[in-house]
Amino acid sequence: MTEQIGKTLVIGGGISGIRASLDLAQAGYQVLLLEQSDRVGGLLSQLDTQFPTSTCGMCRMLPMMERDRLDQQCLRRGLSHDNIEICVSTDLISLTGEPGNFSVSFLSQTDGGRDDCPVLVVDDEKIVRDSMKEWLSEEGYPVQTADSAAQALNLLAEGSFKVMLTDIKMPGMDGVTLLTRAKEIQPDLAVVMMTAYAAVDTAVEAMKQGALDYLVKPFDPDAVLQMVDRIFKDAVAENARKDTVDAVILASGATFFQPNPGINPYGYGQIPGVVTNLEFERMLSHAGPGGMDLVHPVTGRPVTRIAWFQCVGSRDIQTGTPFCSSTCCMISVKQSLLAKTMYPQVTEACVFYMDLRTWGKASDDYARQAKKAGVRFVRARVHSLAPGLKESDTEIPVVWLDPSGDRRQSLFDLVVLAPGQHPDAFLSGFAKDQELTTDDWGFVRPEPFLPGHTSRSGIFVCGGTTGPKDIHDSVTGASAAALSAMQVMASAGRQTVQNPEKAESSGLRPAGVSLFPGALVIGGGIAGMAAALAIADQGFDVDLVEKTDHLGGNLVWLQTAVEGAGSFLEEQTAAVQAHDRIRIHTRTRVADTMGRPGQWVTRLTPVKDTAVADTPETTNADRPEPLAEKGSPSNRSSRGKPPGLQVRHGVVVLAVGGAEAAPNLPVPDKGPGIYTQQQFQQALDQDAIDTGSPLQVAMFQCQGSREPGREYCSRTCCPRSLDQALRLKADHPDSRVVIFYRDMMTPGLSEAVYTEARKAGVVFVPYEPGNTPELAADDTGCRVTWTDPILGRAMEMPADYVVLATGIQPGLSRNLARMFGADLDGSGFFDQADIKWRPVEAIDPRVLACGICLEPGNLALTLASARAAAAKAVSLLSRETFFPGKDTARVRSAFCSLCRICIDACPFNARFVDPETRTLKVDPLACQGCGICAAACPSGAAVVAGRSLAPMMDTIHAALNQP
Amino acid sequence: MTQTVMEPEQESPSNTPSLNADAFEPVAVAFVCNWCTYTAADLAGTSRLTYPDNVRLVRVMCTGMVDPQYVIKAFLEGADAVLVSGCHPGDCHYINGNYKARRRIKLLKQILPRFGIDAERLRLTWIGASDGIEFAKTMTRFVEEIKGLGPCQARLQPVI
Amino acid sequence: MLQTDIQEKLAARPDLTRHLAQVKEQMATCIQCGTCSSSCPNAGFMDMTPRRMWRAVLMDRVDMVFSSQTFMLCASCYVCTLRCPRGLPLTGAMAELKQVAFGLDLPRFRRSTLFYKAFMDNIRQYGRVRETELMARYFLAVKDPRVPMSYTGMGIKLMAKHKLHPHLPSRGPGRLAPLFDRAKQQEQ
Amino acid sequence: MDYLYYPGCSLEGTAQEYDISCRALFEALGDRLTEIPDWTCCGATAAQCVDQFLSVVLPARNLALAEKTETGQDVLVPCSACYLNLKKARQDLWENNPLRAQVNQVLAEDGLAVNASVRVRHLLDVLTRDGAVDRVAQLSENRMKDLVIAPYYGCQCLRPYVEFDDPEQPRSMDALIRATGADVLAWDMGAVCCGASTATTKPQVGKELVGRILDQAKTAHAVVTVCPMCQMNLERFQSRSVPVVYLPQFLGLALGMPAKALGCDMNLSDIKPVLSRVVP
Repeated sequence: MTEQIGKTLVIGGGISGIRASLDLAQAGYQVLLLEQSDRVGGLLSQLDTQFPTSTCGMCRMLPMMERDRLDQQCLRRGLSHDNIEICVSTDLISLTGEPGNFSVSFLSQTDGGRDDCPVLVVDDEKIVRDSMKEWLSEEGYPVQTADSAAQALNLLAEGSFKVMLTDIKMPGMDGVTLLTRAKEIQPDLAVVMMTAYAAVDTAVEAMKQGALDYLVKPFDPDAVLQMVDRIFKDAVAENARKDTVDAVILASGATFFQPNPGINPYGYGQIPGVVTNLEFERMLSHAGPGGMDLVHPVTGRPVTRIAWFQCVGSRDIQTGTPFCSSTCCMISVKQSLLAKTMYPQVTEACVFYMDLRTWGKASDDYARQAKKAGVRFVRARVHSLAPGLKESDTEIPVVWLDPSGDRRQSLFDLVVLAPGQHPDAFLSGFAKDQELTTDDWGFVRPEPFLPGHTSRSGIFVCGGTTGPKDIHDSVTGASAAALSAMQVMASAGRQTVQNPEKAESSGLRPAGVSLFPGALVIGGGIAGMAAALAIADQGFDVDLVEKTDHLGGNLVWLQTAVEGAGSFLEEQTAAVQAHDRIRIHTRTRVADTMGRPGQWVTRLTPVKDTAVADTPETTNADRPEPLAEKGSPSNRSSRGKPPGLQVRHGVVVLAVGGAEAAPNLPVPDKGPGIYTQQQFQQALDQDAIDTGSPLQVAMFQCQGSREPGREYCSRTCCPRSLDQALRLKADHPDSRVVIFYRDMMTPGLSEAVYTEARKAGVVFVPYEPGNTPELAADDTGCRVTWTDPILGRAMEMPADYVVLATGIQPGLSRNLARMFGADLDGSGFFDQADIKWRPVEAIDPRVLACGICLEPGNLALTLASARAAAAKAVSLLSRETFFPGKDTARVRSAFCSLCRICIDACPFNARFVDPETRTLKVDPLACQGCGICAAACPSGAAVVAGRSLAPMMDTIHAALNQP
Repeated sequence: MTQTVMEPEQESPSNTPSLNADAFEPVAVAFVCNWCTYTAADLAGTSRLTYPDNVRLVRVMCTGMVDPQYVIKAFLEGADAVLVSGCHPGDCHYINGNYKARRRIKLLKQILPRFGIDAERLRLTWIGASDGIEFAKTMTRFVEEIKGLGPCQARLQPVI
Repeated sequence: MLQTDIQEKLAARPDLTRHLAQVKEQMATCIQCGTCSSSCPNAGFMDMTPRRMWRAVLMDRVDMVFSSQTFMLCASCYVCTLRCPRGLPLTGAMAELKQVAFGLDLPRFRRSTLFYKAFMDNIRQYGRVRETELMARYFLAVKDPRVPMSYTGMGIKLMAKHKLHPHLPSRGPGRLAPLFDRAKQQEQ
Repeated sequence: MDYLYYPGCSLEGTAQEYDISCRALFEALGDRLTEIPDWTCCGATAAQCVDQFLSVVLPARNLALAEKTETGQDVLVPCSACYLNLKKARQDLWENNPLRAQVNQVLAEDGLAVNASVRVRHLLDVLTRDGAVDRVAQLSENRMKDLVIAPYYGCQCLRPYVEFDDPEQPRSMDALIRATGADVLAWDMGAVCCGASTATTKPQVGKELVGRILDQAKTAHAVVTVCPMCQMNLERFQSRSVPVVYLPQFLGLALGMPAKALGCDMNLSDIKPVLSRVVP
């Protein structure tokens, strides 16, 4: 069976499921995508816009190569790809097996749901009949009851049942006799005996006579349901479709917290005008209720004052949610910004929050935009809501406490709750059935250092199944999971669909093109190594370039700080070094590159001075360096044969990493006991902490971050500070550790560490920019003075150690990025094609990036982006030949005047002047067939099949002359 | 109300444009981008929203591919107005095609009066994929406004 | 009350210091969100909000804690406990602060201390509360004629409704004394 | 059903009419209340402010007495403060074995032992969940149809132990009140604190809190309570004249019992407007 095409089951058709499916499909594997609801798109089909673009952009997920295999349409209209079989409204029935050989059975909800599984309950006791009927009906089973065996036989004669639950001891005919008689009428009837006594003997006897099982009274409703569900599943399993797959990706997502059952302090469902953020999203949408207008859901009057409440079913022990849901802050920032900018009628947009979690690369700046637009952010938790005064029914009074302790009140028309993400019933059931390790809250716990891997080999996870996730992390994680599935399929010897069997009807189609079969990975940190290994493991050559003399990057200093990271680093380094497909080039830099994208010839030159090599390359960013003329091959550095080694590669992965930013403190920057976070980590690791008198440590978060100059949150510093604080508290219990913070950025499950630190006695002091605690340092040591916002008192502490969390500075130079047609974003990170939908790619999908030159993140995120980038690389490299889309642009050279207007017009850098023929050419893999070149070309030389002048003119003519 | 979307590949039916003197029913061409406005039009259709059928939709992959010649052609073929509608700024599937369209339409609006065509007869809008309602409203409003402008004389002029 | 006075008194009582440390530990995961304070029906009467008081406990500002009446004004309505997103036992901790405060025998809490002491003596003596006797002993102890006066109207009303019985059958002196003594023993 | 009955000290003193009406109501409903023999004070608010351990021992003694009856009956407590003390002790002793052992060493002094097996239930819990609603409906003949009633729950029967009702927006009394033919006032003060024992030492607190509550009750004919402390505060700090009656008094009247048998002459507030509206 070596010729078998690899196939992966993807469970869940949300964003993660779609991303993973597309990656696999693009790599040439087959995908079976199961989705319980009636459409793919998941939550995102309800969100019109995302931050930080305030637009949609979901279609950018679609593959850019071999576009003929899929429908070129908005994902809201549906998804279709030759290699993906999509089954919506479908339930997973069973899944068994091992990597390379999983058996899956699944059933369309239209082919017999529970309503096709009628149940007959036979008992002489009314209360038993009634309660069983109630429990089972609630779950969707049609239930009939009989109070005697005789009546049961009548009912059985009239209609067919799938299940009969019968009491054993009944007046008249007993249950065992009924069993025999019923089986005569309907041999395939599943019969379960019920007995008031633990009369196991009788029940076992009954089982010999054909009963399936028995239940002992009094019943636990769950036990009854489980029993009937089992029978139902076995019964429908016969109708179910069966398939065999090599790997499984679980992308079933999470569910939103429901604010109304149980304690409902915000009166959701009771107070008019209290809505969830998802409902508000529909109100904002022109396609939602109210259409173009933002109106109150009950009164229909225009809404002018809106409040957002954060942490509803998040960070709340009372709702069993000790974790943060990661995404709700940004959803509210987006909604408030949109409401304020789209509707001038909105005079008050106010977000009530505890910590505004604008973690990551683009969020904080987006929140500042919202502030500028007039959104009010109030650090307060509103405890509850009561309906408005009777006279003005729809005004909701919101009461909160400002930091000084004053009670404030405002009236709002609308209160938008931001409910958290919780594991759903499907996830719990699946995890239990498949014996996946879960965390305390029911999310699947990924294996350390293997993002997306579960405790079961061959079953991978992505998206909300491993904890609350935003789109960006979900999409990255989905690609990483796709890589894992590809690895399983490759090691099972599976093939990919190579040549589309479609006959070439039009001779216009360009011939197939191939990439150079190899990858260049720049940067030998953990991101680069992980990407290199993953690509090489799939059988492709990798050149790994590292400017220093060793591999490991930042993980070298971090290895003792992250449990298990030391041996992980060692293993990875050894694996990279031993891999026969990886060529390691240490003390090497990338000098320049030639050739076209996908057929790069890149020159590597040795780094002479290690001291220079250790400084980040960012310093080059501002230095002008002659750039290759756009559209022509890169310049050669000198005449004759250039020095260095030339490598040919079809993809490039930028993994140059970054470093801790230098502190910029208004006080003496080198005072006694002032450390950066990294320096302090090293001191901790070397046990170099002075343990004289009770230790006093002050940690400053956001030093130079989240403010002009470095507008992003580095996402790693808060968790690192917590880790260091906990370690100090563990090693020196009498120490005093104070963390000065703006917003503790502990999204998702890392919230638990924050709680742990508070428990351990770490003191947290919030401050606002402009009101930073003062640090004074002299020879005797440091003193920190501040005003505690809650106590309202001036406070002071001597500090033996002051630790500055300065954040991450990316180490990517603009020159290097531009060498491959990519660029830097406003903060100096790799400029992603789309931060949400194409997070590890440049606009040219052959240029990839991962690790902290892509975006700030911890080890797990770095590994996820590395594996995501590797997935993209592998899926490109595994195609021997690409057959460009039939809509690829062509050049009628006879008309072309080489004016190059089209080169500038093409958004994908697909057009260039071939230096040898001096003619204009199109890179068929980059071209997306948009037709912009054709519109731009003044001489009619640029043509796109079906989108050129003549057919368009015909179309216009036809449009105006239709009947 | 059903709308025929013209695909470039489609066979062209020949018929005369309706020009009725007493009850002026304008004819317009809307170049809609495949990713956003076309989806919105589709959504409007499936949501059973009504809008006047005076507007003939021509689906293009991107508003950035709308050659000025298409617009002129439409006017010459008898369109009383032309609408170009694409993705919201920042949302273009082809990154910046809609910005290119914006620049082009601005220029065209300056040129059109020289052809005797009121610049008001050329419009550019952004209608996102989920904006079915906005699509229908825009179309309705658009047609109303053309009615106010009266028939376009461009076609009647023999030479340009 | 000066900070040093409270601190001195506390230093002399390691048991109360320990008790206070336990309260602090219970409160450790407080995130100062203010839910307790905006929920509290009595917050308006307090000299500092419960949030500020808990912050003072966490920051070891015993001076602020015990120069405040805040915890004395807790009516044990449990709304804060119900709503606290950290699930902290706030109402219970309020009571514990009262215990520490009474233990410290601070002059500012003298009236409440005397009232509760009279109450406990009453139970110790009779097993059940004898309201008339309780009030009499309390008034005697506070030695302030204005206090009994403020309750006179109430007393007359109750008397009129035959609710005050100056001669309830006594259940014998020292009804629960052995239990109290044994409990005291057990605690030490 | 039969219950063990813990009246608590208030019901022997200032809240005698609560005790009288409770006993009378249950008799009329056909339930039997057996007073726990030799019960003593639960510690009230005082014990927990003075001595943590004693605040467990005092209620534990009463639980031990209840268990000693070996009836297996639930303990019915009309006073919310006593209810909470007993309930809390029961929960703590149930969960904390070392504490139970310690407490038992003390109780041995009285020849008692507690194992925390007995269920402690508030009067309102018993009335709403043990079928009283149907019986009241059968017996009341809509006698209260001319009344609008504001149900006032107070705090400690609802919080912190969420047993039988929503602790923020309680509704359990609604069905009982409607069963008498009366209308329920829609208000949001039913679970708002009256100041409880704080009002004893800080009267200005009680005055303001009660004022807020009664202001919202102005359209009702009476406020119905289930706690002697609430009743005392609501009656004592009245600025306007609002009749305040105990729930068992109200239900007793609905069943046609004579006012005197329900202690209706003992209320501090003027409840004649209620009595006069009962359909004879």
